[in-house]
Amino acid sequence: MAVPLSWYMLLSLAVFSIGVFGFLSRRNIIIMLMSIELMLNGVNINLIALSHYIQDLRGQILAFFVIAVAAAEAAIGLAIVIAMFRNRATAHVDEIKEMQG
Amino acid sequence: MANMELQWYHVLIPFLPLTGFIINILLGKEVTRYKAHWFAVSSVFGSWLCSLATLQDVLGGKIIDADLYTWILSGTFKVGVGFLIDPLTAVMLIVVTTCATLIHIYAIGYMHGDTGYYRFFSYLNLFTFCMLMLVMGNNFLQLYFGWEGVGLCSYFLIGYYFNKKSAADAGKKAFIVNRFGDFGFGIGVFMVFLTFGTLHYADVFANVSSIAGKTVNFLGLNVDLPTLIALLLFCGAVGKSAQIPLHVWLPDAMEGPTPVSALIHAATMVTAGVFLVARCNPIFNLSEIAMNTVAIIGALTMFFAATIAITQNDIKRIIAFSTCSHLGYMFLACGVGAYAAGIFHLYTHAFFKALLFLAAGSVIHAVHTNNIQFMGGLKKYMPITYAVFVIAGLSAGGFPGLSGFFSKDEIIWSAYASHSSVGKFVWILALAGAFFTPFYTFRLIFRTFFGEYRGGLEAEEAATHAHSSSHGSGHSSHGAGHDSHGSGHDPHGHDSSHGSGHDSHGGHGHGPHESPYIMTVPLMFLAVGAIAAGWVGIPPLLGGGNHFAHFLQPVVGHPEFHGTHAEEWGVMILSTTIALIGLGLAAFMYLRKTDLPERISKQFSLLYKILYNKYYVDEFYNLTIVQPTLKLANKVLVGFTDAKIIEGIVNGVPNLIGIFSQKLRRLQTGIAHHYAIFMAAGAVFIVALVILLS
Amino acid sequence: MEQVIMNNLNYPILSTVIFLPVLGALLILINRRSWETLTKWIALGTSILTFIASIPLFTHFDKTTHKMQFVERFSWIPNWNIYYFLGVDGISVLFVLLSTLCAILCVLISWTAVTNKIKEFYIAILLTTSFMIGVFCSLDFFLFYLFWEAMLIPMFLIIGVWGGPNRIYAAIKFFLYTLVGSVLMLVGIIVLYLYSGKTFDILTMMTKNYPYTMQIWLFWAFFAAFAVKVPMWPVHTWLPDAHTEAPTAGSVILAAVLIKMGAYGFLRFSLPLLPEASKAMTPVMLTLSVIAIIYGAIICLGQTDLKRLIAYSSVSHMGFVTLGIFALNTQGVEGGILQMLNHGVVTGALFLSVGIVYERTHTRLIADYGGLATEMPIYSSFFMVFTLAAIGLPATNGFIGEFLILLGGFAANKWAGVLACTGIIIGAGYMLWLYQRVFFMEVNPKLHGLVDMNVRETIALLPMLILVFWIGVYPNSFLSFMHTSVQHLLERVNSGGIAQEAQIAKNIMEVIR
Amino acid sequence: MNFPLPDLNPVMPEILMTAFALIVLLLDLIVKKKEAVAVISIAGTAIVSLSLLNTSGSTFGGMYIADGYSTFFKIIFFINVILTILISIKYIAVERVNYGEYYSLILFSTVGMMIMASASDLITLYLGLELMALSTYVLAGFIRHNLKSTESALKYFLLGAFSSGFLLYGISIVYGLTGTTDIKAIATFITERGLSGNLSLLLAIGMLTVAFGFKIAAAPFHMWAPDVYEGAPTSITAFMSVGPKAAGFAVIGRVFMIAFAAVKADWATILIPISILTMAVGNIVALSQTNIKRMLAYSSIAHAGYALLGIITANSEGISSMMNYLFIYAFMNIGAFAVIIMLRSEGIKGEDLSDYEGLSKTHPMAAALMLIFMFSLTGIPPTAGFIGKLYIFMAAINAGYTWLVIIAVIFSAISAYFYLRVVMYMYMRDPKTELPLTTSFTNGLALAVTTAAVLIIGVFPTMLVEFARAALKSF
Repeated sequence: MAVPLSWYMLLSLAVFSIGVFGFLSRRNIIIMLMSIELMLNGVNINLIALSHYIQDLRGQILAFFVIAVAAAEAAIGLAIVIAMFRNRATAHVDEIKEMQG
Repeated sequence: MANMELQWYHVLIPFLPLTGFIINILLGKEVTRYKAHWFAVSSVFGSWLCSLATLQDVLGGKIIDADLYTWILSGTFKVGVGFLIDPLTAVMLIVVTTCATLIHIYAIGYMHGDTGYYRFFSYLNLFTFCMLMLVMGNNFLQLYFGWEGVGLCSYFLIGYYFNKKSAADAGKKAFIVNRFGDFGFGIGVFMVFLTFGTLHYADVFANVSSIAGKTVNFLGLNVDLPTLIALLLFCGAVGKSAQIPLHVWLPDAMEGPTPVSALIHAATMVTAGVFLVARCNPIFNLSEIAMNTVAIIGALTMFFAATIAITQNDIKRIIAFSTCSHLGYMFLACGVGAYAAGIFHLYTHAFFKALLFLAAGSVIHAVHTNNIQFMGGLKKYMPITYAVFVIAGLSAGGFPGLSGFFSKDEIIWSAYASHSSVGKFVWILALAGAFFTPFYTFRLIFRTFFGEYRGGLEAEEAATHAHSSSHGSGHSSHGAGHDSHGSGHDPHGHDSSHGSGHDSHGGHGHGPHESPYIMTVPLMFLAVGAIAAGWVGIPPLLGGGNHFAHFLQPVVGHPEFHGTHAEEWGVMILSTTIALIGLGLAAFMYLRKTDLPERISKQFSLLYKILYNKYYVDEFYNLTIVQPTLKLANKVLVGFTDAKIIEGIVNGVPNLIGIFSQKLRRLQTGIAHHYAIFMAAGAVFIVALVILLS
Repeated sequence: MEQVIMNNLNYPILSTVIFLPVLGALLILINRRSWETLTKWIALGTSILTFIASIPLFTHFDKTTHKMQFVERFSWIPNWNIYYFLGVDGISVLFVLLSTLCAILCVLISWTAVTNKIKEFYIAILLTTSFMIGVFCSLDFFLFYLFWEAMLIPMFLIIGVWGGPNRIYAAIKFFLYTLVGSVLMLVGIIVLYLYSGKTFDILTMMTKNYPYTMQIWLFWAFFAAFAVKVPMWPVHTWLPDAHTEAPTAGSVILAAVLIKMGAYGFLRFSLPLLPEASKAMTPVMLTLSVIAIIYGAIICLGQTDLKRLIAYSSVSHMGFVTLGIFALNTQGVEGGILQMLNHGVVTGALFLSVGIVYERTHTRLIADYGGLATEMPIYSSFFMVFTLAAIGLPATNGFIGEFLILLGGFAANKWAGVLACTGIIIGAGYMLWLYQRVFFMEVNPKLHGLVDMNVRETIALLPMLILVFWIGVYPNSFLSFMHTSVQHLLERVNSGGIAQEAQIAKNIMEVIR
Repeated sequence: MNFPLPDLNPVMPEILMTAFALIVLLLDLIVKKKEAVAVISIAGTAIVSLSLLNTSGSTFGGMYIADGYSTFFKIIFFINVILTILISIKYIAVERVNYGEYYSLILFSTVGMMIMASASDLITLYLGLELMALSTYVLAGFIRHNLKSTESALKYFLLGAFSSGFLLYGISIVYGLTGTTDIKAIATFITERGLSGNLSLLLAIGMLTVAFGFKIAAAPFHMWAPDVYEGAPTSITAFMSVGPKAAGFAVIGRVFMIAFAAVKADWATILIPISILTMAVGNIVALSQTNIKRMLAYSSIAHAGYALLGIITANSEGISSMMNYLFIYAFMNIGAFAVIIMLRSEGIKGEDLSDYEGLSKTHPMAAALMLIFMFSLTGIPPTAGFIGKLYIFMAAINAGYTWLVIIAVIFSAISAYFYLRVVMYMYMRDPKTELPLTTSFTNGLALAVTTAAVLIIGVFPTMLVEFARAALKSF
């Protein structure tokens, strides 16, 4: 048990916040998708660490589901981006403001 | 005074004119167009007969006090419609019904051919009904009912020629000024109910002594109760009988047809105030201040009106001011405690004043103008009117032997001999009045009947053109407008340019002529009344039994005067001499030296102008009350408070929300990115909240 | 529940009176759009039928008891303890009759006035009538609130769709003004419901005694709803707009019945349920009423639009009513209720008359009128009678109401009484000035050839004329309805706390038994 | 080694629904007329709702529970599905996106909601939520050739994923703290260990509030709703404004009331500002909207604010009033959208307020129906909207939040203006152009059902209120 739990928690927090900031700062949609993935993986780290620490499988089961769902999300996200691209040749979220107010 | 059951003829007195009114107003347009007077006159004549019968009962020492039905019942407040017939009511009944009958007959001639003929007679009947209900009522609320009813009828009748702006305005003015008086009167009635728990005269006057010394907190200042009630009731009297503060409506009321002026603004309605004070004498007697106020206001109005009357040029306005002055006499009498004298003067005044008005009516009827400057020399053309006019003038002026003398002298003597502190001051004013009354009356007679005829209407119109072009509203163009009165489709098809103030009578032949018999016969009856009416109250000094005072004694009591016979003789001789001097001066100025009045008016031009414009009271009211309220209504309320403040808030708040919503809407930029930032901010907000919580 | 008399007629009269117009509305809904005259006749038939159905209320009313009569009580929503509970007592029975009468007059007057969307118009009129009657008969707070708010919808449409040029603003203002007030009342109702043991039944609520601070809060919540409706002084600005813009039938309903709901609300809810608060708040209410009287009267002097002037005069008249109600003595309250009836009759009639003349001249500006007396004599005599009633001339109904109110007001607070009396003077001022400008003086060139009132219009005005003189000469036929109920109400208000102990003792007894 | 098959009875409805979704997917390949597909999916939903009657108890080791509470929500979901399909048959033909997948996606999304309603474990909850979310993202962007639709899908996806990130993080913290993801176990853990003051627990609750706030479009997290509701096809907007929102409330109800029962006071104070902000934003911004779909989006945000009041009371009366409110909201909302769909025809969007001018002259029936829905959304008595609001306010005042109710009541008075404006446009303005109306039998049927529901519940709400209370027996 070389590495204490708190370090894992910190790592997970770090990855999660990088994901959040990535999502908030970047304009390109693909990169936003990637930062979402980052956030989810951050949470996975946390789950796995906790599951190991408290000797309970639930965390790991949830991690599996998260990975599966993340994949599905990515698929649907990219499909939507392509549909978007077909309509308006842009991937920048700033230009997609047809509806406002 | 034995109590007596209510008989059928007692009830008929007021309800006959009411039926007359209903028949005429409903069937007027079609059925009784020009035969309306049959119903009207017969109903008033019927109630005159019933009044005689009632007088018979009352002379026989009977009093009737009975309720017809409960009018309003709400909790402890119970008021019924009922009749109280006692000597005071009997006198008033005789006065009202006699004058009404004679004037109705006179009006047949005067209003002949007028389009609204049925409407006129129905209003006259309604007036008589209201006046009789006022006089016969046995509680304050029925008095108030009659009070407002007569006010309404005077509104209708003054504004009879409603398509004339001046008439409509005068009607409205009369009603509103009366309403000012009724305002005080209403509060007086509330106070009566609050103190006595009932409004019936019998119960109120029975335990009136209970409130003798009491004071009450009224609007913060504690005031002597009887004085408060008396003065409040007196407000109503001031309004109705055109005393000092609220007299402005009477001169304008002359816009109505002359029979109206005679009946309402001379004989009956305006005397309602005196009747009120006489009826409530138990309350008035309890408070010294109230009595003095009544006396002083009466005296001041008498003097004030008399001075104005000497300068007026409109025949009806002169008589109107003389009425005002005589009413002042009556209040003066009541103020010094001599209620019987007051009522006696009311009784005699009704006859000679109605006579004066009707005679003036027949003069106007002949020359088609009110302005005495264009009359003159009518003695030759209208002998009967002239004779009757002189009788009335003498009686009004207080010429010994005639009825006016006895009643006026009674008042002057009681003013002199009364205990009241203001007695002497009021007596001096009374004497001044005694001087002015014959002066302006005979000024009027000389200007209209003596000298030569100054052309009547045509001359006046010529003069008005000349004057109006030259220097504005010279005093000679006075007199009501001469517009083409009367709606076009009059059956008689006569020329439309007629003098104002009277109907479009068929003017056949040029010069003035005597009125038809239908008008002069009532004049004769009234002349007899003007002479003989006073004989019933000849004071013991001159060998009479003063039956009138004894007759009223149970209701109004008997004022004890201190003063020897010698003083009484002295006062009588003094007042008569002053009256004769007044008459002589008028004769001197208007018969012999006709240019004298011009010179005097030039010399004291300022005083003349003040008197001529009725001390500028109208203008003063207009400036201080009417204009500010209108301005307040238009500028302040409509413009400012309602539009700016309340609407401001009511529309302001939604607009504010609208602006706020526009701002919030702009927050929704449409970029997904920003939404994410807001979500993150929300999360941070929650985290902060969480930290705050723990 | 011994204070309640069960229905002494064999059939549920109140429900029939309420739901007959709804039936009529359904009939019109089914009727084909093109058969316009048939729609009108159905509307007229229903309203007359409703009036006839409501007459037994007048004849079979037992004036000796303060208890509720013609009562109907069925369980409606058990889980919240809500009952379909109808009943009338001395205070509310007259208003039911006034509403049914108004319905007939409104249908009659808009016979030729309304031309577009006839079907919707008569449906809206009938629905408003039924909801109005519902408000006066419901004794369950939830049912009351349901009718109170439901009535807003048809009224909003009547003003908004068939109104004058500025109708949309007026309709929305009317709706929002009343809604904001009544939603605050809703909060008050729920608080009362919870505090009085989860019941909406007004009679049980009346037996409860609420803490003083809560009473004050509740009083102001109810004030928000009722004052807007009355309308009391600061919240009255919706009235002139709504009245001027509404079609004739709309302004008649508004003036004759809708306004009464506010004052009725004070009488039925604020006074009996919150006695201490009402007594504490009387000085405020008296001042507001006096301001309303004088403010309304003076502002009428400055009006140029006929309907707007009559609307402001209602503000002044309703100021008298609230003065009467909050005088908290028999004369004042009875005067207030009678004056509500009178105002309904007189202002209703005035709006009917304005409607009649508007149909001919299509202008509401006073300046466009003049000399109508020569053109339309019968019409001007009708209008004169209503003007006199508005001024409060003795022998007309206005006098009786105003006199009793002033008497009560004077007894309650001298300052209020005296200042209110000035209202009568200004009242006479603006009404006579209006009459003069419209009817007297030179005939306005535009008005030549106006035909006088036809039979239909005379029939519409006749009942009001009869009522003016009937109440004026013999008011006891109406006042007798109120005595016992007002007595009971005042006992409840003045005694406040004391009556409660007796009541609670009785309840405990019942529980034991 | 035989694996004991878990008791599938409580899960039967979900299984059946998934089966039907798949059948519909396959059927679409064979059948030409898409209406048949729609009919099958309606029939399927009906069968599933029948199967709902005898299912109860928990399975999958306590991760899944079918009790009164979930049954009530499932009934809301089924109503939502059936009505949405009814109004969209003609609509998607007009929009030229008449594909079978539309119906299967709707059914899949409903399965997700059903799972969320019955989830008594955070993991099942997450799965149900993601299933619903993903299918709804696609549905939002269903009109591929329309820029607005794809944009709305994109925004919904981005922010949805972002919020599920927070959800997961919250779940992981809770898991870390309490060592379990089972709701009842969490509750017992918190009460035993006395974690009520614990900062990280509150942090976790905060994270969950963010995620659930997003789902029900509560105030700070509502920004997506107007754009997505406006862009998405109208039938889907109707579907989204009822389904996911009700599911979100179901989940909040279960998680907050059971799991975090011990820390009621804390999460109530978190929810109060959110509820006020939601009502404020929803009502105020709607005032200045000109597009009717966008206006109804803000109105649905406002209604979420009112429903939140039920949660804040944190007692069973409050929850049952919230359930009642959502049930009524479903009907009046879909009814309003059905009318909007009627106006959508070839070449005419029918979304601008000005298109509604004089509707009472051209199509009196449509105008009358819209009037009923508008007054119901405002909460005027004879309609069901009033009953919903009344029940919520009663519960809130009973729990002592009178001041909050006063704020809510004033906001609902403000809301009257923009609902009234629609009625004003329809009744008080003259029609500019003669708008053709695409009437279809199914849309008419949906309108009939919703109007009947709104009026009947408005006058006789006993049945519904009783049902809502009974549903909470097992809570």
